[in-house]
Amino acid sequence: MRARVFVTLKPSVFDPQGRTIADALHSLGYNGVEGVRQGKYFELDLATTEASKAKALAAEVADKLLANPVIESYRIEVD
Amino acid sequence: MRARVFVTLKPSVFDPQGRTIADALHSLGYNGVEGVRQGKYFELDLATTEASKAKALAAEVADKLLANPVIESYRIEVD
Amino acid sequence: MKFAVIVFPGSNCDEDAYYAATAVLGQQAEYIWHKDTGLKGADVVILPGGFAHGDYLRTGAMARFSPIMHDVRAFAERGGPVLGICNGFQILLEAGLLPGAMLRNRGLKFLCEQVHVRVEQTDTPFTLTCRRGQVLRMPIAHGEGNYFAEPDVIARLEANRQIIFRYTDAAGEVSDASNPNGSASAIAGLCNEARNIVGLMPHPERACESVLGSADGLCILESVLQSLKAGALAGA
Amino acid sequence: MIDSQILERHGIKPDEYDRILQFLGREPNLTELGLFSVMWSEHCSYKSSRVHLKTLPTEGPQVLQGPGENAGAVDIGGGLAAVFKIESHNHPSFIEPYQGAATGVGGIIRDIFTMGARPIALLNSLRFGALDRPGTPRLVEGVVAGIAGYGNSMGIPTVGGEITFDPAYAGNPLVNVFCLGIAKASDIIKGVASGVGNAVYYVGAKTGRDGIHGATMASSEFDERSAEKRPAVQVGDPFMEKLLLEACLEVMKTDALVGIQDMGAAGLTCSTTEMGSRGGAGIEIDLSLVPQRESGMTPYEIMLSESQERMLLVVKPGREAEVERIFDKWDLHAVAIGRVTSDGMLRVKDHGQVVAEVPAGALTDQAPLYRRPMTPPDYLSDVRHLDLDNLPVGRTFSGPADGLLALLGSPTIASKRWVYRQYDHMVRTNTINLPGMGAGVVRLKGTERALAMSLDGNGRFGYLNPYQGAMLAVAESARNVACTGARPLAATNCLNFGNPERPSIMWQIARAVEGMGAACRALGVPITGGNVSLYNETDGTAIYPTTVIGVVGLLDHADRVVGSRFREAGDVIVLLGEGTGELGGGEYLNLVYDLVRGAPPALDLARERALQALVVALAGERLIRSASDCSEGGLAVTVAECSFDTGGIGAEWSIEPVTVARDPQVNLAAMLFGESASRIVVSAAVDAVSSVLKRAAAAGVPARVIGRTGGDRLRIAAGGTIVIDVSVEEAERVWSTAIERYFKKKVA
Ligand SMILES: Nc1ncnc2c1ncn2[C@@H]1O[C@H](COP(=O)(O)OP(=O)(O)O)[C@@H](O)[C@H]1O
Ligand SMILES: [Mg+2]
Repeated sequence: MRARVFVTLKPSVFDPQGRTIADALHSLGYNGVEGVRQGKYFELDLATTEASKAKALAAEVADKLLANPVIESYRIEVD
Repeated sequence: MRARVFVTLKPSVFDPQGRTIADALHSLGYNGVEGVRQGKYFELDLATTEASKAKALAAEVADKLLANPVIESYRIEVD
Repeated sequence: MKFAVIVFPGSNCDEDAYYAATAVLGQQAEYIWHKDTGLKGADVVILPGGFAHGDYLRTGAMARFSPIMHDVRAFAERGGPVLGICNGFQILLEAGLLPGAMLRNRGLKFLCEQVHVRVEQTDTPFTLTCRRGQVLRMPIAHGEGNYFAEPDVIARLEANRQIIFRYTDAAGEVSDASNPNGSASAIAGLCNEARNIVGLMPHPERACESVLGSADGLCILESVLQSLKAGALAGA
Repeated sequence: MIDSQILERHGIKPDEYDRILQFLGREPNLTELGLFSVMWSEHCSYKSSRVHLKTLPTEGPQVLQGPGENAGAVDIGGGLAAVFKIESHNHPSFIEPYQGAATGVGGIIRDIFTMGARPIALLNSLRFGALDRPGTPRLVEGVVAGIAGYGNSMGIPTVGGEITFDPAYAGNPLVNVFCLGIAKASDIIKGVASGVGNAVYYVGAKTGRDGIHGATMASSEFDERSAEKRPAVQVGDPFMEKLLLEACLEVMKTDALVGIQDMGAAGLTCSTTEMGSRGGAGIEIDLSLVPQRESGMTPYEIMLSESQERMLLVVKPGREAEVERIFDKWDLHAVAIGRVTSDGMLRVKDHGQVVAEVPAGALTDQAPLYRRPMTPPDYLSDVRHLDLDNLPVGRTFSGPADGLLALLGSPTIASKRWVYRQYDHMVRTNTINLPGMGAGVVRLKGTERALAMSLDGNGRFGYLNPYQGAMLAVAESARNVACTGARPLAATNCLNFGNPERPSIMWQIARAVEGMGAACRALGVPITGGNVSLYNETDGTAIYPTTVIGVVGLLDHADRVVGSRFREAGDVIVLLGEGTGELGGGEYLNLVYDLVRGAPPALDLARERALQALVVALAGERLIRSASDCSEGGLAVTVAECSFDTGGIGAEWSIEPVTVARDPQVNLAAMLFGESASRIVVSAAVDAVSSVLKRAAAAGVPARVIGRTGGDRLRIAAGGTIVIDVSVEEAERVWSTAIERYFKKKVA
């Protein structure tokens, strides 16, 4: 089954990419876009068929490799 | 209101980052993870309060800038 | 001859291209700021290497919207020779002036080292004076030079002879080991169908003097002088 | 209400607080206490090291700017100045390797262009724990990627550096970064504020709650929520810095500036007070005008924020519009946040309300100064002893060849290509001596000249004898520069030590500074600046006292630059200087016996100076084809390395016997791998050899023909018999793959 992991910078951590993208959008006239934050998105194909197991495994993997706990936090969805 | 844009590499495109992560996970003994694909995740703060408008704006921005149609496709969520 | 060197915010090989055009080739050159309009009567346009807009989001993704790109596009449509080096190549891809896209190097790391590329075609303004099959030693310096295009696109590139440079070993043999970044079909550089727009990942401007380790890149810049002199480019 | 708890959290000692009360004649408010805590911190005030740093030689005809400014500067002829400095980012890099290293590079680059110089080269000096320990590769990967990510994007080539591995750095890796820039000597700009009424401008990134260090907790008293919103980690934005670099250099061309200073450590606080006190002026700013990234920031937070990529400028009257226009061109918005005053105060307002008012001098010049107690560490009496006749059982080798291969494969000695291929070392098309070829050398376009630069420092030597270790670091760095044919001009330094409040550590610092000063005097390379990083300890164990020296040298003729590798088969190999088989503190003892013992190599500074002058002369007269400093791993390793990256030019040579022990095997090891100082291996065309030897004799430098280049093997003879015979190919494979081995299948 598939788990989706969303990794985002912690709220107070500066996101230069997001800011630069927002600036670019403004110069293109998209002033309706007030702010942009960029994160990472992972799709994990997992052998297990149990949602709970999947979630646990995804979390373990996120802690180990996908997210940098010092500046990032993550969210997991499974279906 | 906030729109979330998920940008992923098309299935036909090799994903060096996802592949490297999968290999690393296997070498760490996580054989339950069969595959990893890495994408990008954007949170857009939008001036509008209408979901339909928000979705349309996010789509326009994704087409124009956030995703490169040659290699990427995207999905949008608003709340 | 007059070179226009486009300066995007974050370009950092602009001075190197300028130096190669002026000090090494003895030609005129002008820097052109990305917000300006008009190419100041240049005969050839160089999109230099660097990190336009920090390479944030995707390499070249934001630079393609710079006002100057209208003029570059128009110049190219009139048949003017345009060379995209490294980040300049990435910008040409994002702008749709060349087909395909760049992915992270397969090793995921930025790579700065000398590589060998084989000249596949000589009927472009930037390979005119090279020999077909000639092996050039030039440095690469990029983290995203892993060229990708769908198989049908690659097939069309082959059919139209648009693949201009391929990564090879010193002997000119293509092999997985001599492909530094995983590029499809070992593509290091290509041209558009009209053949006047060329993009490549290696840095010819860094290989114009033997004190820097190689002068093989000279033939690429000398080619454009030749082709302009020969008036080989209708309308340019 | 300031209580002892708050003082402790601000790292302010009771006597220091009394001092504050005297300066103010009243109790400080929390914001003011915050200003004192950062400005009187070790990092900003140098309160423990200053009395010692003052003893360093900082003058010479070539010195245009010594310590005290954002960077030092030396005259390199033709009206040009080389502006350079080193900075440490050890602690941040341990917390977050990528961002810590990246922002370290960003900081040192700002220090250089703040002076009006165009940065043209970067170096870095790195120390990590053993590479085979879990965690180390990931740390190395992050730090190297961070340095590359920032430097490459800036378009400044990283032309060299050093990286060594030792368990002593496991808990405290060292990340020292060096930047060099070029300016017209007449155009050097200083970080001064003067001219009452002149506008004070802020430009660059918006201010966020980044990196408000130890003080974080304290201030959370009055803002609980902001505390957990506050990351100690600063994220670098190389794109913003590239814009700042280009815009600042363009503004500086207009001479519209009185002074300019980057906001590094202690951000707005440090830049305003340093600029004020340097110019003997006061500064008044209003925080409501400071561009802010987050809402609801307190004056405390704004003043102490260490958000990156920010600059403070003082603009000449009437030139404001001009300056603003240039920044606008680069999509940067310079905003006036205050003005220069006459009363010498740092006055901070918020919407017109005074929130802090402190004499600028009290925060800078009058910061506490300590002569901390010093005593030699206890360990010294023990580690001093090295009995080569009673060595423990060590690693056994089937022969000396295996010993050589083992050394070539040890991470500290092995090829660093895996590292430097990630750095753009060619951008700007000036690099004429690439990483891995000894000191980095960049030509100066439009002149005949080139600059050579090298970072060096041996922690083990420093541990065994801080004084000697620092001297050896200066000697090695200058020697590396000289080997390219460049005349050493001046030096910068980074002192990486433990907790100075421990007398044994303070003693190491003092001895190291003495040794550094002695060597710099003798070799004619004054200190133009540097940086001090203290408290590099974990659980009471400190790192090796590590003095990293950066020497900059000048080549009059770029086209006469000499590399460290053999150039031609059939050349003659000459050893300049002589070895006495000193194994103390060396790689061999460490690798084979796991010993860090004995005395570091002896150093005769007069001989060292003569040796360096000689090799510079030989290069200048085109008498030598290669020159390589002999250090870690001794002569055998040095000569082997001369054969690498050459397409396999071998060497056949012989060593002089030495007797340091009863065991002939130990004596052989001492000959091959001893690390005696003041030695350079050069290669010369056959017809040049007699001239080389004549010059050496005239210079009073021992010189001896030891062999020939050629063939595809490394053949070493001792006393007439071949003791080592391996193919260059095999040796080079071991040497070139040793480090990358640890990074296979790792995530970037
Ligand atoms: N070890 C040292 N030897 C000589 N000068 C030093 C040393 N450490 C720091 N300095 C000088 O003290 C001044 C302040 O250093 P630093 O706080 O690192 O400046 P900045 O904060 O601008 O980087 C600089 O001029 C620097 O050169
Ligand atoms: Mg500074």
